Amino acid sequence: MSRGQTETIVSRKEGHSATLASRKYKKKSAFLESWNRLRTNPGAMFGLIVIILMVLLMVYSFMFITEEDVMAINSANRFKPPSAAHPFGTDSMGRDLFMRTVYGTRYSLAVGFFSVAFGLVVGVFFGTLAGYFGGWVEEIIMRVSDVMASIPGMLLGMVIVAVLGPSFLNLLIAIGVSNISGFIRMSRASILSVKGSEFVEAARAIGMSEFRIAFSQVLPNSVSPLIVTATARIATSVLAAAGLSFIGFGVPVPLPEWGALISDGRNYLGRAPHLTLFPGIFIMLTTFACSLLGDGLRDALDPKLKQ
Amino acid sequence: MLDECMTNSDVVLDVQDLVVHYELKNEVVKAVNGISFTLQKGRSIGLVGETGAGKTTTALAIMNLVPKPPGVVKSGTIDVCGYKMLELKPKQLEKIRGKEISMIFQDPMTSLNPVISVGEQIAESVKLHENVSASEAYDRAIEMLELVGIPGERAGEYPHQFSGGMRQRVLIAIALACNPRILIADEPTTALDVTIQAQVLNMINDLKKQFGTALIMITHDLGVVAKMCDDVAVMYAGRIVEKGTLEDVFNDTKHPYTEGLFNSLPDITKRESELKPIPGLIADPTKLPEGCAFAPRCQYATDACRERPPTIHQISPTHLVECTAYDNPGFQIEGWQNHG
Amino acid sequence: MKPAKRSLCLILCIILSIALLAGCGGGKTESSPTPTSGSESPSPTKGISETPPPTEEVEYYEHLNIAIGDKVTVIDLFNPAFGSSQVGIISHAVFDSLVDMTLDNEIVPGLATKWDTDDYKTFTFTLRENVKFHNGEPFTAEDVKYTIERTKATPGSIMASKYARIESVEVVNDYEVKITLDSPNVDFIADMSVPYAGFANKKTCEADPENGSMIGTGPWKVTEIVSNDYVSVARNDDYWGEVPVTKTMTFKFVSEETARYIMFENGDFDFCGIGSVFVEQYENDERFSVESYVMNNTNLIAFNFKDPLMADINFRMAVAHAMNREDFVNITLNGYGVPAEYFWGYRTEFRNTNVPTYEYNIDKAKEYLEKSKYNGETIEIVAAMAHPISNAQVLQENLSKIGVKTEIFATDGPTLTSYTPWGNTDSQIVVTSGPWTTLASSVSMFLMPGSIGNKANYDKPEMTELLKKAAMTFDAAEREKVYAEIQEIVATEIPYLPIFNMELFVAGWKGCGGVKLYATNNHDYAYAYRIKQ
Amino acid sequence: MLRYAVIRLLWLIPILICVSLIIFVLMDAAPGSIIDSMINEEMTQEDIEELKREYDLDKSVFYRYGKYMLGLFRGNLGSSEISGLSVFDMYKTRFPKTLELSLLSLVLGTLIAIPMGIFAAKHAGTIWDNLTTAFTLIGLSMPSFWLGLLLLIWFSHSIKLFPAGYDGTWKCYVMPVIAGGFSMSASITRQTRSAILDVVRQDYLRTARAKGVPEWRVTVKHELRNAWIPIVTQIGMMLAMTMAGSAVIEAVYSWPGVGRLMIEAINQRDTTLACGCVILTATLYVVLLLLVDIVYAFIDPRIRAQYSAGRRKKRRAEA
Repeated sequence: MSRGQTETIVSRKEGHSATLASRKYKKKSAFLESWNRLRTNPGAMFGLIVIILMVLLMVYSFMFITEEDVMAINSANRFKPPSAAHPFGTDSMGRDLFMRTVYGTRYSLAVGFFSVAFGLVVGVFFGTLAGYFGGWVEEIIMRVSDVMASIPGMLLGMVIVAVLGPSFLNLLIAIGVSNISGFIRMSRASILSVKGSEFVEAARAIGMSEFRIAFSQVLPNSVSPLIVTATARIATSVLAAAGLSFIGFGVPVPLPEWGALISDGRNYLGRAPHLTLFPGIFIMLTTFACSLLGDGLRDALDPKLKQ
Repeated sequence: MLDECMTNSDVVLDVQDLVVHYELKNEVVKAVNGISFTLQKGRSIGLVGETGAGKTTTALAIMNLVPKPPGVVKSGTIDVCGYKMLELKPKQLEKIRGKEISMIFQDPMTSLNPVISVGEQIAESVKLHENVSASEAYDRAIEMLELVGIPGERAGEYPHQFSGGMRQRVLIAIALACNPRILIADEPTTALDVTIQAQVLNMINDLKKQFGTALIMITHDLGVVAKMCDDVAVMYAGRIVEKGTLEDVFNDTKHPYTEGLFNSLPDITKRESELKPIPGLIADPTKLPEGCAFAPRCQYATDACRERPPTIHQISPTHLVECTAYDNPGFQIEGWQNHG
Repeated sequence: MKPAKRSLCLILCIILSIALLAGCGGGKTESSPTPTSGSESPSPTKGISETPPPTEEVEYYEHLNIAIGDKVTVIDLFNPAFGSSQVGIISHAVFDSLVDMTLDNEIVPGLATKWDTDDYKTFTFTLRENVKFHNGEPFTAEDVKYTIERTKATPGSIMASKYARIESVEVVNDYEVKITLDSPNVDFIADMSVPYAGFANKKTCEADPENGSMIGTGPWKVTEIVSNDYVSVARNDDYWGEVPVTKTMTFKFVSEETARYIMFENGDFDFCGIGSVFVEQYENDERFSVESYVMNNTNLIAFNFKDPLMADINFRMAVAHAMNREDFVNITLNGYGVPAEYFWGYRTEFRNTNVPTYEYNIDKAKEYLEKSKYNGETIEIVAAMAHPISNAQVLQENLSKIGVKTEIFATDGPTLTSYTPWGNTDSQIVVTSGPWTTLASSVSMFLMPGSIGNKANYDKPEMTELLKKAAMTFDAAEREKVYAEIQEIVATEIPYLPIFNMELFVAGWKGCGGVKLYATNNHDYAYAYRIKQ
Repeated sequence: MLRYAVIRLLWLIPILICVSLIIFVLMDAAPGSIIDSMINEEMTQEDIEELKREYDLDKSVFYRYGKYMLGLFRGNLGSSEISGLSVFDMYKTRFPKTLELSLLSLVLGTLIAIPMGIFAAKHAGTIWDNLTTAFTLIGLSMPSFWLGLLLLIWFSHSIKLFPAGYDGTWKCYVMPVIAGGFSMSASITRQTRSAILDVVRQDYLRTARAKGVPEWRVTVKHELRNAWIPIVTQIGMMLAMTMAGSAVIEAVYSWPGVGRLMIEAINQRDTTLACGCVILTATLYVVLLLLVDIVYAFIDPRIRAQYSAGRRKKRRAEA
């Protein structure tokens, strides 16, 4: 064989081992690569910074603001406009609005996070079952999801809070339940699209149980749409919680949840607009940050979409 | 109004040192680095080369369809029947595309709009270029379908109801609906299996003869070139390394790369002979070497080849090669088993 | 600039612009008003209740829009839904009662010209003649009998509990009716003077059961009603009494308070109830005239005697001394209110002022707390509706000052009612309000065992005896002595701890008048007018 | 196609039964009942017992549910327990107002959203794209009631341009439509942008351009027609959601819509009214989603093929 060919054969073998090594290397970098792409996306970074800021505020409120500070009524300085002493001014009961808003971050973040987690876990479980097993299982789960979807989210929330009584936990459940049907539909759709692919046949060929395939093989592949939907749902959940509190079905009265703060301030709009202004901005910033982060994640995790 | 096409000289297409780069965020892809060739009325030329040699970019540049944000036409002129394609305004360009010059693409499965009926997609092209009524355009579309071997009554059906081969025929019908002077075929049969491939190629040939259409056949399959083309231009890393009539390039191969291409073809008559593939990988368009792009893989490469851009030698009036090795008159490549 | 940086700064500047825009656009923010100390007598502005000047000199608006404080679901004497807080306003306009009560609690003839009784058990009314219903039907004794009997047969209808004690209604002749009670009731005539003790026409109701009972005899007839939205009425030209000057009126409920004020300022409303926060704003504005009235029912807290700790007098004394009524008036009512020392209604008859009262004294409160059975557990305060919930929060703060930990269960009306039925043991402190009417007998529903209003589950046989005796003694002076004794007991045992009486405000454009503001919130807009300036 | 529609509508019956059961049981479990909102201090225990008998509250919830369902099967939604008005009439007077609001906000929202979405997609990556993205994100993250309040203060209080509540003139529609429509148009813009972005890289657009089709026609005829499916899904979902009447917008503008009717029903524990509203809204919801599916078929021949082919199991790409 001429010199040229042996070289090619040798080089091909090394090339092979090199690609093997690089593939291992590549696996680790898949996550790194998404993080890099996320890091370079200014919007997502802005979102991440705001969310971290909110979490810091929450931690600050856990450490420094006691229930007493937030509830202490002081009839002397009511309706004070924003000033150095009270950056956000004071409300109709003379309580400092800044402290209450910061204290309120825990409710909104908790609602955003836990209700989505609740909806995600329950929704994805049933969605995967429906998507994967099909047949009458799918028909039943989808119809139940239709039933839950057809009851307007706000009404479902109202009835649940009315039944269980106004408490923070019930608000979480109310919004969590209204999230479920969205996740069921989403996870079913992504399972359907992944189910047909070859690696599922391959997994079945090596004797893996249907159940394990569904949850260990098929589900991980639909992770990226899951994450994106979750972040988008966080935004809508925070808004829904604020909406429910606004019409009086949210957290029990004295707790300073942002929606409740706006609801308290709405009667004094002409007189003290700052009461509704600052909680509103906080809600907007949080949901804005979540959506931006959601977009950033979607672009980072799904290169096809990246321009 | 655009002036009528120059009918005196029979050159329908004249491309002079075309340079096209894709400027991405942190790198520049030099896809086409100075391409020049001409095409006479009714003749067909084959652009041959491995993937990534810049064949498709050249075709898109001729149609001025290079996607603007990343793609930039650095220099060069393209003259389609007298119209300066690169300088025309979009309005005028739209008049020429589909009328004077049209193009068919590689993957028939995605090249047809899935939600519009096949007949309508053909009629659309006719309606655009000839002021005929919608129904006349539709009749014309049915005619074209019959021409490409698809029963007319299927004009109302949708692309998902056709096989790959049938869709390619529809694409050809669309391209030739307005009887263009030039047809660019960008690897039309790569996605089809062999039997369908032969049918499609024969059909293109018949239609070419019937309408006198000039053809640019872009392919990496030398067999297709041998069957379809009068002239051949071998492309490597964005440049034409060898250009000439089919006879010149196939039987009097000059450029080592062309030789390598032929050597990596299995020869039915000599089964036991070893295949001689070209070592290494195709040149990276973002980091093109100084001298000849093929030097790193060329067995005859000399230092001269590596330092300065290759010189162009006119072997015969129709045969040209771009290779510094021919600076010394006695240079001969080993040649390859003659395919004939 | 690199594209990435450009989009980041773009997002930031958008956020800032929105915040700035919202900030500065938020309208004027004045300094908070200096809370005037709760003045004893109602504030002097006597705006909208002047009597209308003679018609020749001035020109009146033909149509008036009046903002009411709650929704009107239906106008039907026999429908429970009619009993919303605005029933008084609608009834003054659409219905007439046998007798009327003036602003200073005096009974004047209404549909009945004469009435007499000897044993407060059987009453004979002589009815006014040629009185016509809105659809022209004559008003006769038959209608009185029909209305009373049908109300008794419809549980939950507005007058059902008042007519429950009527044993029989006898039509003597077209214009005379005899009503016999099952037991003597000195306040029966006063009971019949409430505006919603109106009468429907028998023939009309049987002919059109759906809207029959919307036809009344009052100065205004209903032209249109959109449930829970608005009621339009037109003048009843052949009304037996004085005919109003205005031609048509619309009572509309706007749930969003801010929107209501804006519509009032934009002229969409001629009259509008004003929250205490905005009073100063309208009083200083010469375009409007504002009148106030003090609500008769006293806002108070009830201690549930079924709860061991609440039944401990020392604990109740501690709470009595820990309550700073100034805080409640300033915060819940923005300074416009009358701190209440007595459980009694503000202008309820037979008011006894020489009973023990409890001044705000933290040390005394702590003393009593030591003596009480309180050992640090958290006490539940339950309240429904805006003002009580605000009072609950102020109470929570006041009690925390003496070391009593409390938790607020804020909820809505129906839940509170179902949570605190007679004899319940779950509720502890209930923030609610006292008797509405100016009749002393209305106190019984707060102190009689088994009645709904008795949130304190107060059950002392001695008190029950006194209440029964009061209802039986015909002679006023005698009755006063009995009620005085009742007030004595309430003040010493403190089942109810009074907080304040609310001072409410109704504003009208300059040139508005003719409105009678009652302390029971049953205002009379029948003769409202507005002069074109 | 008809068979498919009929099956979907038949599914409506079990859904409605479940929905009414859920609402009925939940409302019954809620503290306080219908009579609690009627009780005033003057009533005695006997009055309350009588009221309980009157409203069958002494019997079990399933008895009442049974009676309610009997009425339902005879097509009568019953009457509101507290006011005796027929539920259907109350819904009939309230629904047009909600419908007007939701249709107006949706139509205006869509008219703004689709061009903007296309514009953003066509100029992806440029400053304009970022601007639209920021705009849509603000639209999605701004609580509609907060926006409603701010509009109320700016346009009604400071500059007396629009009336503060519902007064029948066209002017009173402006603010609620902006408050509701803003977030709707924001989400439709996002959906349009991502739908067009998916399509913009398809090969058949290159074929169209090679045919000499002008750019605007490429966008409208080829790109948009393929992007309709996700856009129509989003619009259908939006419309279905607003059928329930956006409770917050109606609360801020005292809009006599279905949303507020439901809040009142729940506050007064008026089970029949609440159930009636939910059933009517759910029916509308299911019918609307069915319409969206049928519209799919018109847009995309591939989906139409599944119906006409009468395949038993339908596989439409759920959004």
